[in-house]
Amino acid sequence: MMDPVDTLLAMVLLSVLISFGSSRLPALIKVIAFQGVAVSIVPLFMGHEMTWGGIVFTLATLMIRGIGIPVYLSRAIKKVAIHREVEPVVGYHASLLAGLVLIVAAIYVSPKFNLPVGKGYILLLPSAITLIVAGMFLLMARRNAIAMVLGYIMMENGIYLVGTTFSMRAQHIVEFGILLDVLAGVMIMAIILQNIKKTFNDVNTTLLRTLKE
Amino acid sequence: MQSVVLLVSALLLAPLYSAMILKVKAFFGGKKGPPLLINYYTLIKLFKKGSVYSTSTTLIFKLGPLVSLCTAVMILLFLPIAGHPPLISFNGDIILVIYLMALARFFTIAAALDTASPFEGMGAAREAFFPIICEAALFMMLILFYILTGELNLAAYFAGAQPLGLWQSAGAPLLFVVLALFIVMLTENARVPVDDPATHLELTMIHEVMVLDHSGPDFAFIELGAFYKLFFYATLVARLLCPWTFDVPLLDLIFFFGVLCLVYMAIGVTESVMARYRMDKVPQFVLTSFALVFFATVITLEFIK
Amino acid sequence: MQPFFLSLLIISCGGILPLFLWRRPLLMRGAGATLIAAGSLLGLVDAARQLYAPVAVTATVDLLNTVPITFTSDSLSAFFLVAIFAVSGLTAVYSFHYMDKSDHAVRTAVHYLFFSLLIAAMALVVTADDMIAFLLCWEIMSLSSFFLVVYSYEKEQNRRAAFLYAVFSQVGAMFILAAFGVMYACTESFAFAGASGMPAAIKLLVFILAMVGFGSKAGLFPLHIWLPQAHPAAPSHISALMSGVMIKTGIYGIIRLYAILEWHAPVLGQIVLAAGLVSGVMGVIYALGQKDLKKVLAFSSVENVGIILIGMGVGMIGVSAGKPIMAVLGFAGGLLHVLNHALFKSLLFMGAGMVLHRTGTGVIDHLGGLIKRMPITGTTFLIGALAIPGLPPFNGFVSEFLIYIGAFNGIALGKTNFVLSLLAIVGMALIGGLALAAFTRVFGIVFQGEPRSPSAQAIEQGPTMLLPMIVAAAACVVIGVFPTAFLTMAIQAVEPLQLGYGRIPLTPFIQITATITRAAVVLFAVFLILLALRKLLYSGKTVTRSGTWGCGFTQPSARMQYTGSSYAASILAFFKPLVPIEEDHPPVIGRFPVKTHYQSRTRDIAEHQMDRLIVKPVLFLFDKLRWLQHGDIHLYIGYILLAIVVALFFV
Amino acid sequence: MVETIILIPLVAGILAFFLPRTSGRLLLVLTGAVHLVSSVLLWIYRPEALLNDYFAVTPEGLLSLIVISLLFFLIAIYTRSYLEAAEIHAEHVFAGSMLLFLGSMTLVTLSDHIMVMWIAIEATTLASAPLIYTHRSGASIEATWKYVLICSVGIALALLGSVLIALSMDIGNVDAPMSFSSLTQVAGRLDPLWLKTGFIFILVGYGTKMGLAPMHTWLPDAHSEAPSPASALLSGVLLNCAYLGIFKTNKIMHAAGLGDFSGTILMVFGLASIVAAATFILKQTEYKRLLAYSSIENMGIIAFGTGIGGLGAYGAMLCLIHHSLIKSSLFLCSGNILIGYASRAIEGTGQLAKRMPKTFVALFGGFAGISGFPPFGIFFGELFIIIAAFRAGHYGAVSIFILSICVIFAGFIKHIIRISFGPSPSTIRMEEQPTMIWPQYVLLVTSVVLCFWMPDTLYETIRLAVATIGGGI
Repeated sequence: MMDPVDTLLAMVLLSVLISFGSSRLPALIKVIAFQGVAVSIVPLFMGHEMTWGGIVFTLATLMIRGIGIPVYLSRAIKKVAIHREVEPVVGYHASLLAGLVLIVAAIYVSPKFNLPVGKGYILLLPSAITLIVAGMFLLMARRNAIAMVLGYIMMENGIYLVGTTFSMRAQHIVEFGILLDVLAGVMIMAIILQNIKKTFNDVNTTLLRTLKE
Repeated sequence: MQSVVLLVSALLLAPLYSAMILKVKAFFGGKKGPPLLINYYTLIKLFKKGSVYSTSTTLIFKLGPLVSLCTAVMILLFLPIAGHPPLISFNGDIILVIYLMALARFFTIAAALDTASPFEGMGAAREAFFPIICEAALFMMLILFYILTGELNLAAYFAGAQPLGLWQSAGAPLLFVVLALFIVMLTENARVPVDDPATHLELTMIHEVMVLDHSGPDFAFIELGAFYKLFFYATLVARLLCPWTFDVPLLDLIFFFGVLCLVYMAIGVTESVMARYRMDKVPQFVLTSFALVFFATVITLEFIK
Repeated sequence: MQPFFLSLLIISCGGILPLFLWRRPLLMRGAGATLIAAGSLLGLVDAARQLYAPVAVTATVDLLNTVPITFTSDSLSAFFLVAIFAVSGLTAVYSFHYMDKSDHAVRTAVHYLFFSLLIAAMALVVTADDMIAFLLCWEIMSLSSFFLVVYSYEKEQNRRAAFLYAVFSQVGAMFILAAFGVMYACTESFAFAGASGMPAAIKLLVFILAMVGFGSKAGLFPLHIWLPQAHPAAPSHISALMSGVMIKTGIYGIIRLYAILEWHAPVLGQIVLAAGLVSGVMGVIYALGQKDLKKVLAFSSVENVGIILIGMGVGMIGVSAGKPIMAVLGFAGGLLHVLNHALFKSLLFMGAGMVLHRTGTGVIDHLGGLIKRMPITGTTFLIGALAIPGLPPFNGFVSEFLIYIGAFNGIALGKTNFVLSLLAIVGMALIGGLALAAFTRVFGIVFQGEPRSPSAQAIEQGPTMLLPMIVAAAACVVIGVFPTAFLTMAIQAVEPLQLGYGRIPLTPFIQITATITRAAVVLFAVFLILLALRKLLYSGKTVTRSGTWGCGFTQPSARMQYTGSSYAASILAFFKPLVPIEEDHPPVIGRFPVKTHYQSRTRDIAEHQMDRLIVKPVLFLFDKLRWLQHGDIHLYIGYILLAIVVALFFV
Repeated sequence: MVETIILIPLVAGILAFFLPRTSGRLLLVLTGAVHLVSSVLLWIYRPEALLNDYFAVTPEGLLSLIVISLLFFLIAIYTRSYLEAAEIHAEHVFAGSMLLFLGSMTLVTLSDHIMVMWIAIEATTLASAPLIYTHRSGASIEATWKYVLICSVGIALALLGSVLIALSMDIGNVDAPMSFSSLTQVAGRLDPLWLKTGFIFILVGYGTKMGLAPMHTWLPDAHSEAPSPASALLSGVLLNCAYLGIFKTNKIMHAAGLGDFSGTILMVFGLASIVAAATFILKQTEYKRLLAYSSIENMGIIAFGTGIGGLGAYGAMLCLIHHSLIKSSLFLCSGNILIGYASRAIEGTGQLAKRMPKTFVALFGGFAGISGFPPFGIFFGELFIIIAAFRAGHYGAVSIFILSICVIFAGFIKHIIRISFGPSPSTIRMEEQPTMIWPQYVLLVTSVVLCFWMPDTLYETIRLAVATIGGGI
């Protein structure tokens, strides 16, 4: 029988691949939003004991990740008329290939860690690893600043997955932390983005290479 | 007492011996040459005269002749003449002797530079250069003698039967030392082939050009100093060359002064048959003396083992 | 110990007080010079007293609650203190008039601060009794002397000199620190006392590391590069202080370490002797090739440090070979040369300072004939120039004589030591001859002949500048003629070296100095007799003055005089492989003489090779690495990923 | 009661956003003073925290706090005059951010819970970002962007590390609060594999913030673009805060018996930082970047010393304190120079000794201090670290350490000589007001005093702080 957790995680992995292949910012935002939602609800299906407070917290996270941030970013794009192209450093096909290799590698590596927790869920650890590395990949391989922010969010998703599923001990504080992080971080980044746009008339980060030795 | 008498006789005889060189050279040139007492005549003539000093000079110019004569007399005090113990002798006196000669050199050079003459400067530069190698060679000899005798004073090498002892322990290599000492003597005393006291072109002189501006008694002092210095070296060479002593004191004395005569004549012969080296060849020539002693030391070390 | 600290306090006051008096320059300089000189005098008396009644005195200060720092003064320290305080006092007096030209009142005041700090730091360095105290004072010494070097910072070359000095000081300090670190690793204690129990290999490592560190301060040959640059940059009394005593703290470090290690293996003596030989010979050759008066003196310091180390090396070999006479002669000769060099080098620097101060130039070939207008400077400089090549009857001869006799004792030893002793003797002979050439050159060109440029027409002024020179020159003669008392001091200073001889009997050594005194007296006697004779010969004679005989030239000009460069040229040519000379002159064209020029410059081979082998590759490597910070954020994030991945391999 | 001291600057910071433009200056000084007083009181009385799962007064935290407080107070005094001399957009944002920054840093020093610590450090990033962007130029926005993004990525990794430590508790079946103090007590039962992995993530994460190479890339940009008082804060105390995170985790590692492992990693990163700093200092063209790289070097030295442990850890603590004092003083001097010469380039300055003598004294004193000359405290810090490294037998590492320090010194003094004594442009646009000089002097004098005389309570606190990682003399 398909476990709901693994189903969700499979979709998360798929979203990683799609994000690697998508060339347009709005599409990318939507994919990441979906991913955020999916990751947020994974803990609900894990069978851990849930307090009401926890559920409320999870829901809040869900709202912010699924709706708050995507909307905010979309508006930012519209407001400052940012290019819709993600401007890759590494091409889409190559990225897709890299994504596939990454997922396979993560699945291959995961059992070696021999984690006692989350045993039943085959895809849990691979997804987490994939998300973190894929997030960094987007950070490194996309020139558009918004795409980089999205990469950062993807990375946070991965960490969220680790924090909320492997160890229940710190779940809420991790959730809270990540929420704060993503929220404040993204807001600050968005503000900076607007200023970048204002100053350079573009958010292509190749312009941001003047400070060097 | 004997030492004092010998010292006085050395002080008196040194000019005579130097005149012998002139005689030999004249002989080789087929000339009659000056009388043997020529140096005394010159000295007396100079003593009688007054002096002309260059306006560029200072007190140091006058100190030059004084110090060079002073040190020349000083080194004779340390010299064992005719195998007799010297007036002063102590452990390490030979180092003092070498440095006293350096002191004289310092003042000769300083006096030369005092005149602001480009020629004298040139001579001074050469005078500063060549003796450096001589000193190294002398110290090398000293090392060899020290190995042979374990002593560090002139008396231990040249007094009494000591030179014979040197020959007995070192053997043939000592010949190299005699040759080296001869070369050092020629260099230090401005003789051919290093320097030609009789040349007429100032550019090619070393010692003579440095004393161009001296005159009168000052110049006499310089000449006298030069005679003593040569006498010092010649004595050393003579003692090394003929180390034998006889039990009769008078015979010893005559034998020594005879050999000394031969050494001076050898200088005269060298001057007659050789030409002066080109200036840039001189260091190599002087270096030969160092190489000879070094070679002798190495052989002796093996020999002693 | 109390008078010692009191003297340091007075010296420090001499540094601090001028800071408040800078509006009144005369008062400021007076206060600074007087207090520093007074403090030095007190310190000198105290140190000398201690040498005659040697008792080790200790003072401890607690630092940072945990690290006690200790200062101990034994007779070795006291001997160095004598040299330090003597030169400090002289230079302090000298500074009063030397600094009068300066229109930077505040800068002069600050100069007094660092001047006093330098003296205090030096005095504390030689009394420091544990690693922390030593390094602390060592670094303060470096820092304060840096400021003194950079005093006239308006000139590019002075800034460069200060830069080089700072770098060499710091690198040297780091090597010393490394040596101490290795020691600490073995003994687990900051105290010097326990170091004798270390294994031999560790001792050797410590010694070599420290040798590099101390060598760079002492100006040992390949590490001397800063020295000829820094000395001309600093004010002359500072050069005198630095060259006279500051570089000796490096010597002190080496000899103190030798005492601490208590390791009498032949290898130490061989290292020290070899280093000394290289330094001595190379130093004097380069001294001969310099165009700047103070640079000549600086390179001559390199040479004299070499001679001192030859002495120490002879001593160490003597200890290892079980020849007490040779050991004591070597050490005592080396130590005495420390004092002697302090005296005549500071004398020469003060003389050079007078020349520089009055004429405004230190270029040898622009000067000439100064002794006529600067009789006292000229005469005292002459005494210094006679003392420095070791001519009798001056003090340089005494110490070299002792080292010679020590080295001759080594001739009878086995192979390696024999060769080294032989090299030491021949090397010292060579050094002596070359030094004579170098200093006849300096004295002859600068003080004699005719002025080569209009600026050389200056006259000497400033009684406080002349007095220290006279005192130093007198000291040179006194030590040269009556060395016994000073040799006794030096032998006292040898005792704390733990050579295992107990109290060293003085008689065999005093005999040597007594003969020197005798010979000197005879020399003076002969001299006086001849002087009387000369007087007699000249009585009633006509003495006239006229121009120099020009060998046919009727109108010789001052510019036609032999220059310092040509004086040295033939000797330098002999040593060509060691002293690369760069010449610049156009080839002769055509039959008739045209306007031409000639320039030559000696290039420091150590500087050149260090630049080629160390500086250039390091710069090249780091230049390439600079690419890392290229401004692209994508790669920056890649670095983080890389760091994680690499670090995970450690798990 | 501990929490009050966190709240004071936070409230003041929020207040500053709403107050009129220039009143922020006074507020800065006032808050600084109040904060300093409270820190001193905290030091003396050491009260228990209300939320003692999350907050605690630890010796290392106290050390950092007192340094932060002192620095902030002095920098606030300087800032008042600086804001008058330099034109700054949106001054209330600047003042508010400074105060919030102070609040978040206070939070770091007092937090005892892994996650709270992490949140606090993240908060420092967010609060300081506006400071870097103060000048509103292209370069400053670039610096801010890099700062925020790189640090966020780093901090995210630190979060992962914290989670992994939680994981190691689960695997080791340990039930304890996730505070550093309780973790240190139960460290022996934690799963070593995940603890090690967690440590690495935390080290890389906080190391990014602390400026360890190769994660240091944001640091020179941010420090050079921020206004000098902010740079002084960033370099003087923010780096310490990040170090605190690493230090506390390292304590757990030592308690778990993994001290060798964590020590080795710390030494590797420390050495990398020193070498990196050497690379960029040698041919630096801007003096603020020079100072920034010097901070990287010092962080490397501190990490290296911590990694060695023992005497080295004590040395690292000394370096930490004195680096804060001296480096902030240097950055304040750089502010004077920037105003005076209106150029960031080293070539644009010169003859500081003559033009701005008072600043020169502070600058050179700071330079001497940072290069490890007595009578400044870093001398002892470096001395102890090097000696400890020898004792621990890390001959290779200490050789690299010493050589790099030499290279750095050579580069540094070349630039300092150029600034202080080199040829200068003709006009200087600044008068040296006392308030822009005295804070530097006070900082330097503090360092000198602490070098020769350390109050027992301070020594005791340092000893307690490093005792767990085997530190002490």
